[in-house]
Amino acid sequence: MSKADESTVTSDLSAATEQPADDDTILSVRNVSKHYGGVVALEDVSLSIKENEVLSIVGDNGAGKSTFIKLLSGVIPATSGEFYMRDPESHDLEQIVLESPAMAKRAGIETVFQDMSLSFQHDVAANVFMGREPLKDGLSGKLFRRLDREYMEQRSIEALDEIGFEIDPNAITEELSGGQQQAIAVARALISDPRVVILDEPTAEVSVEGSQKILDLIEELQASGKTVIFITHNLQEVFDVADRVAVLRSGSLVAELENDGTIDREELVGHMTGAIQQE
Amino acid sequence: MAEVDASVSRDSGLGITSRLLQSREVGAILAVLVLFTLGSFIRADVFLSADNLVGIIRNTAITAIIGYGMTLLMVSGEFDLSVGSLMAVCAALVATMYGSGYPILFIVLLVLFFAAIYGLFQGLMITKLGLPSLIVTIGTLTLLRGANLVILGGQTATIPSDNFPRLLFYIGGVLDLGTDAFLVSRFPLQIVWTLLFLVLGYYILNKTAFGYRAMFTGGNKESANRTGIKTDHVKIINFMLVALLAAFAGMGQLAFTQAVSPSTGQGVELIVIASVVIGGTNLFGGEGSMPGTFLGALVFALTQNILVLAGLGVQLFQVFTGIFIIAAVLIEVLSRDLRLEYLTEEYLSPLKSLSTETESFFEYVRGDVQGIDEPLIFAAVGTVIWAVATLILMTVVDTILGWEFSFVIVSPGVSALGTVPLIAFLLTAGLLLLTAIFLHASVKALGTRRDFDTTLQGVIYSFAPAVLLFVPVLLIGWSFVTPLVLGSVVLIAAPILYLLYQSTRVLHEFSSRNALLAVGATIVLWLAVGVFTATQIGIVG
Amino acid sequence: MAEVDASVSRDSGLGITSRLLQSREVGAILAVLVLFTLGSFIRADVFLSADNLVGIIRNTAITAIIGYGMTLLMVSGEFDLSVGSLMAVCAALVATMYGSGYPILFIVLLVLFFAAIYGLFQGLMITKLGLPSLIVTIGTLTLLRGANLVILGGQTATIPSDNFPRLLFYIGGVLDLGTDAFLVSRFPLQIVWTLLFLVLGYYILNKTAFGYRAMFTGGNKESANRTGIKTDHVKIINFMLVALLAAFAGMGQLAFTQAVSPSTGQGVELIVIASVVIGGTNLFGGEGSMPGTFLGALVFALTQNILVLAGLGVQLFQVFTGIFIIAAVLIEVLSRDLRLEYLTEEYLSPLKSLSTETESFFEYVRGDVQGIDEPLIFAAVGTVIWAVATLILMTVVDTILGWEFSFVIVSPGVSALGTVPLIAFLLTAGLLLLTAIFLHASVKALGTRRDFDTTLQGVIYSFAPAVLLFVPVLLIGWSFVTPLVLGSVVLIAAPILYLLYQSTRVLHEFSSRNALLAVGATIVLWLAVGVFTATQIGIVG
Amino acid sequence: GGLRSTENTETPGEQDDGGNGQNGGGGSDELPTALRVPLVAPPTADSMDLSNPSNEEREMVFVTHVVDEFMTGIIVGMNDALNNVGWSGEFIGPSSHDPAQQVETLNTTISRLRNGKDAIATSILNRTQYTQPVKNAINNNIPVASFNTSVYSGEYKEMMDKFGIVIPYVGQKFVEAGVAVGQTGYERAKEKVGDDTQIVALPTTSAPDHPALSARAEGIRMALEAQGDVEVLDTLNVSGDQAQAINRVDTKHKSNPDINLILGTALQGAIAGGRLVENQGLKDEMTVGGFDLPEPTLQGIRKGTIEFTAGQDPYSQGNMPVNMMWNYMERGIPMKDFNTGISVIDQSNIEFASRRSGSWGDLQNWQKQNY
Ligand SMILES: Nc1ncnc2c1ncn2[C@@H]1O[C@H](COP(=O)(O)OP(=O)(O)OP(=O)(O)O)[C@@H](O)[C@H]1O
Ligand SMILES: Nc1ncnc2c1ncn2[C@@H]1O[C@H](COP(=O)(O)OP(=O)(O)OP(=O)(O)O)[C@@H](O)[C@H]1O
Ligand SMILES: [Mg+2]
Ligand SMILES: [Mg+2]
Repeated sequence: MSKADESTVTSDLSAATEQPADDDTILSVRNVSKHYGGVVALEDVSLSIKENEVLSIVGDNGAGKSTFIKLLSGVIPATSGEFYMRDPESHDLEQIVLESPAMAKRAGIETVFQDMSLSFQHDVAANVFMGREPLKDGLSGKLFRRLDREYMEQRSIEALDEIGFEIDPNAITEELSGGQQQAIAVARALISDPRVVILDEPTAEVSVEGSQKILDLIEELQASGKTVIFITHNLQEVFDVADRVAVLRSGSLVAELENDGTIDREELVGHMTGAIQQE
Repeated sequence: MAEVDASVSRDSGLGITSRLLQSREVGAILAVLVLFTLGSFIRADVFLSADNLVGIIRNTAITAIIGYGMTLLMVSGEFDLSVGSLMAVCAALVATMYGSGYPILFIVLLVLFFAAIYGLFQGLMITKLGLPSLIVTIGTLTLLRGANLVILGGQTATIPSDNFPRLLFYIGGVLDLGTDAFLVSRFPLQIVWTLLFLVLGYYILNKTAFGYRAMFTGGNKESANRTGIKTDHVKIINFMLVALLAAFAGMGQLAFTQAVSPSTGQGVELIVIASVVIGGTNLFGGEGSMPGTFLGALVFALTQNILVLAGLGVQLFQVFTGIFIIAAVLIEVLSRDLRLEYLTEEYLSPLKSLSTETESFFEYVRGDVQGIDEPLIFAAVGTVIWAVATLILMTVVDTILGWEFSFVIVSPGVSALGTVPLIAFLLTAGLLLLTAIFLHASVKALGTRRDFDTTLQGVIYSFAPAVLLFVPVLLIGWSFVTPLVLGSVVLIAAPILYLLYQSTRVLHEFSSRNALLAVGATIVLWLAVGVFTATQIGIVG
Repeated sequence: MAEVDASVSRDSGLGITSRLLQSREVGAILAVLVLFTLGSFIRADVFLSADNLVGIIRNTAITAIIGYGMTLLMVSGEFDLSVGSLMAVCAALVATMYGSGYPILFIVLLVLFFAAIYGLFQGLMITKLGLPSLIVTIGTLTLLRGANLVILGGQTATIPSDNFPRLLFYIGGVLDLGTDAFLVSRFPLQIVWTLLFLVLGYYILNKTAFGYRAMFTGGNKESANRTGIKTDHVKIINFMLVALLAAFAGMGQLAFTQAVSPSTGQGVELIVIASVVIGGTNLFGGEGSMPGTFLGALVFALTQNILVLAGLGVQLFQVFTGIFIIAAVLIEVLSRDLRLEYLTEEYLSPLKSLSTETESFFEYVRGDVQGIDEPLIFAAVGTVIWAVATLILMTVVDTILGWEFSFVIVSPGVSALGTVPLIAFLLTAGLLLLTAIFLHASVKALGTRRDFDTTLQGVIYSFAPAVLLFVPVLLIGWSFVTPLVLGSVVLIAAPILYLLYQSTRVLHEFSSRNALLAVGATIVLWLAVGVFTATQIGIVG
Repeated sequence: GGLRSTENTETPGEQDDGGNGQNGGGGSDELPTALRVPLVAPPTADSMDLSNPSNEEREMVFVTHVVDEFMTGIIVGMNDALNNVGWSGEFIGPSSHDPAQQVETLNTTISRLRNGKDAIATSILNRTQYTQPVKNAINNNIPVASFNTSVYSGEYKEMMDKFGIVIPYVGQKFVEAGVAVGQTGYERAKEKVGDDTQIVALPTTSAPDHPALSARAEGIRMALEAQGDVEVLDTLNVSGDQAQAINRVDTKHKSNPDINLILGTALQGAIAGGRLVENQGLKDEMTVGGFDLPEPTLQGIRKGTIEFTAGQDPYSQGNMPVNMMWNYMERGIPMKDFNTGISVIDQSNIEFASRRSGSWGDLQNWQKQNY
């Protein structure tokens, strides 16, 4: 599973801005902080995500994982800090603004949120295409373009099938089981062929078998050239699929570990809980 | 229930009937059917005449046209109470400006522009500042009502028929088809617009990305935002649409009536919202139906027509409008899950066990019945039965024997359809509530460990014989002598008291003595109320 | 945000001022303060007289007493539009029954019992059948309004002063203190009840388990249910409470006015709901404040009083009531997060960059400004500035030089406080919207890849010089000669056009030529509108 | 009878006097009564120097129970009079019929006005609510006149007991006005259909909760029922919405095609009746009449679709109180009742009538700019 050769622990990352981005960096986060009123959810986090890697972010409850994800997906604006992304054409790292979900999407970042963010009273096909409804020519050519409902249904069957689920596209989301709902959220993220896929605890609601499907899916995504950021509380899953692990504690990035088979579970937990302090 | 393509049922393999029964509009369809039957029953010749039907459809115009906009707005999770005032202001602007000689095209464009700006403004205040739309639009409703007064200078403004502008005619005039040429002699053009906007509205809501986004906005704003939908924009556009439609409706109404007064459009907002909800649109957003809204508007138009045909006096008119609104919502909600089994499962079978094996029935209630939902269905069915019995017997006897019937506000005729259920439910509720309160006070004093719900369960099932209440009511209504009335009351009260005793014993796990005491105390309390009432009334009589 | 003890701020270690500023009622407190200042400013001698203040507080009685019940009901997630009609029906019942000779105690008990049954009924329909309370109560509102008509026979019923029942006096009579004995000569007892119910309501909402359960019910019904709270019961009890309070308020009003007419209580429901929301209760349930509701009612009573004192004409009265409602909600919402930094951060600093380094400012906008929220704040602040400037200059010149000012509906006086902002915002919105539409059409034709929002950003910032609009408005208002007016308009328009050119070039990444073309097309379109309007108006003139 | 009681169910006919105390108090065997007016010195008596009369600037406020369309004529009359005598003033009241709110406004206004200098006019809808504010005004040396509605009109003794002065009333009596319209309607209908045809009359109201309209409807009914050959249908609620009214009158006529007399108590009913006549070509069979002179009614009369309407002189209801108040405060002449009566407007006098009162609104706007 492990692809990297070296095991390095970078404990102090505050200098990240100065160091030139590696050639294989796709997304670079520099000195990002997020405060909710007086609550400091993230403090001065810098992190580079490499092209085509699977990066796992771990941390205790309330460490700031979901907050980090929300920043990357444009749901909430950062209090301070910058984001850089590699331009697919010029191959340069260019600064991007992530202040709305639309911006993140434009940049090719898609997210499966912890709460799934589905519209539960609507059906599966509608949820899969939410915010990206396909159109076809309407009453008078381009003028009254209308929804391509057939395409939506057919494509959502396919998309769900690709991740190993069979769900009626006309079923109401509310009436599905937790796992099925999670599958819809994943299918929605994949439908637009993003460059970076972020999954916030995608296995929390699904069965053992379902979890394995999602882990397989992550590998498939990687195989197809995508970059994956993956959050979970299940350390075994981390060891199984991650190339690298970033550890958040109380809003700070405390460790970055290469998953080359040498990560010690105790050590990782130590970083998470603070038993291992930064030098 | 909550499909995205809201008006198409999920399983398209079903027959037309079951598809209809599963659709969002089933309640409105049922209500329209009921009213249609009622209308034909009251005065078929007039009601079913082509002219009258055309008139009814025209009468939906305002409600429906504004309603389409309101449907979209409510689907996206907001609403607007100012539409009635806005429509009046727009009509007033057109009438006064036309009166001062401005060209009609200019006026109409200006008024539509004004409406758009107004909608934009309201939308901005509500989305960007986060003000609650209910309150903001209570404010704008009042403001615009005042503006209407200012514009009209307190007077009725008219569009003179000898200088009637062509454009206004197209917006809401009445086409003269020449008598006898067609089934109808005069055709109001508002009907065309009502149907045109229906098709357009349906298309927008169900067939475009915008419609879907409105649904998502109302369904789960947060999620919609996260997928990049600009929910604020969706809402603002809908505020603008509803304002534009209200302006258009106002101009149409002006064209039809050729007059606009300070009170034009008053109360329209409530009728529009009621129609939209009766048509199956979710009050809290996310789902809606354009055909449903049209049907909802039709419910109101039919109500008006039928009430006039029924020849109700001026004072009952409003009472019945209210009853019809409630009935329509009832039909709309019940049609979703009313099952005939209620009659057998929740009424007949408890009734049977109650009469054949009282004690074990109450033991079953103590053990297996949770809360008061089941007992309430039992009570409701019982009340419906005695109301219907009263209604039928009263009408039949009135028609055949000609005995005059009069009980409180009930007298035979169409109005009885509303008054009898009203009285029946109020009477039953009063009896049950007071008895339950008295009995609970008694068992509490005697040291029960059960709660009020348990007492209520017992009381409701014990009042099963109250289904015979139609007997004394009819006797009173026909002015039979008092002993006869009292006799019938006693005949009903006796088994109730026995059942109360049994239920108290079993449900509260009381000894026979305590149960007797509790029921006795209840009777004493009732007697006290009775004596008090009697003396008080006696003072007058 | 959603604290349980809703009216106590979270951090109790703060000083009194910051505690006040964080409390749920801060909006209502501010609104009351503003109105109080306004009243003292208009006619201090009358406004601040003890009799007048007592009158104002009395005038809160109906709204506040019903409002307390509505607060509880809204906290538990429902509301009731029928309170106005119910209060009228109860008053009508008392007046007519008393007129027929029934003893007053009996009548009052009967009416309260009726109200309880009514509330029970409404509650059952809404909770057990799942009907939406908005629509059901639109129905009952209509029904009861009709019932009131029936009870009163279309006439006004009175309680004769020579046979005024003692009990009714206690409920809402006016105590005669004898002249000069106290500061006030007559003391309405409704005030006592208003305050008593306030304390009681506060206790129930904030200090009892029932209050907490009501909050949970409204906060998250599903979760509340799962923890064993009988949410249906909570709601039903609240429906009964609000009905009882409405009945009580109706009797109080009857006692005070000694008369009840068919239109008594019309529109009360909207005022009550608006007061409750202005007082900080969440429209969607879960949180509320009793003192806030009282303050909300006070806002309305003050509004009425001040409008009468200001001597506004009858037609503007309603316009201003509307404006006051909106202003009160605005204050209530803005008080939560209005910061003075808006002025510097969102207005002054953009303005500075805009004037000193136009191009790089627009580059910053292109790169860093998302959506139109920031530009909207910029536009709003600018509009407020020119509205205030107009208001001050107009008033000062009117007072000192006596020049008469008249612009559309604006003339000096108290009413200008409402009309100037209204006109300012409408004018700005119209200018911005039309320009944005024209410009976007032009850039679209020239092939931009950016969306409407971008155009709007550019237009809004380009209209920064519009803050000087008060100059032409004042010139027009003082009837200066046309050339002077036009000159000032051109002076404002020229920099706007330059900024439009720059913003188009930068934001849409256009060549200079294309940017010029786009702005030119916009000018042409504006000219077309201008010429069209001018000819149309010319037809009249 | 059997078990059914055969008790007489008929109750002795209750005479409803309209509840407004609008009884003229006229039994025929009473002695003729004079219009008694006490001479009470005005608050201005001390400063009054009649040998060298000065005109002080005063304020006179009109407080009404509702501001509806009808009031516009009153406002116009008030403005003219105020301008003539050189006083300022305003007209104020709730937007929907609301005596409680009116009393509130009355109280505030009385405390706002200058004692001994200013004056007030109000409508008085019942005997109880208004007593306190009116007494209060009089005690504070603010003289009171009443207009449009007053329950005290003609009750000399009662007013002297309560207020020590007569509150003059300028206005009409609603029931009586209804009777006049009912009689006129009957006569006009008979002219149209001939003596042999039975009259089927439909009274309408647009606001059943408006006591003045209820009283008019009552009067109409009384007048028609007094005729032998009239079938009076239940009063139809046409609602305040004009389109609704057109529909309802149309439907009613369809279900009862014998109707040949439609009488409205406010504008909606008459307009709807006129519309019916126009659409169905009923000019020769149907008589439509109503109250007041709103533009659509005048248009109907011009076209011949509406037969007549009853003017009740709103102008004087605003004008006279000011003039009488001036007479009182500047010259010490006591104020007295002024009946604004009723004038029938039909095709014979429509031109002048509409030139005169067809556009109170325009006149009001003119006044706003010029006074
Ligand atoms: N909307 C908010 N307002 C205020 N504080 C917030 C908000 N959202 C999160 N926080 C705070 O920010 C911190 C980080 O929260 P976050 O949801 O990112 O944690 P997490 O690492 O995802 O935890 P978990 O594993 O439990 O999901 C927490 O202390 C939380 O209380
Ligand atoms: N409210 C509902 N209406 C209709 N069907 C429902 C509803 N809730 C659940 N279902 C259906 O019932 C089945 C079981 O759902 P349930 O949520 O109990 O599964 P589960 O075992 O909890 O699964 P998971 O592990 O994915 O949470 C599913 O097929 C689901 O579609
Ligand atoms: Mg999380
Ligand atoms: Mg599950």
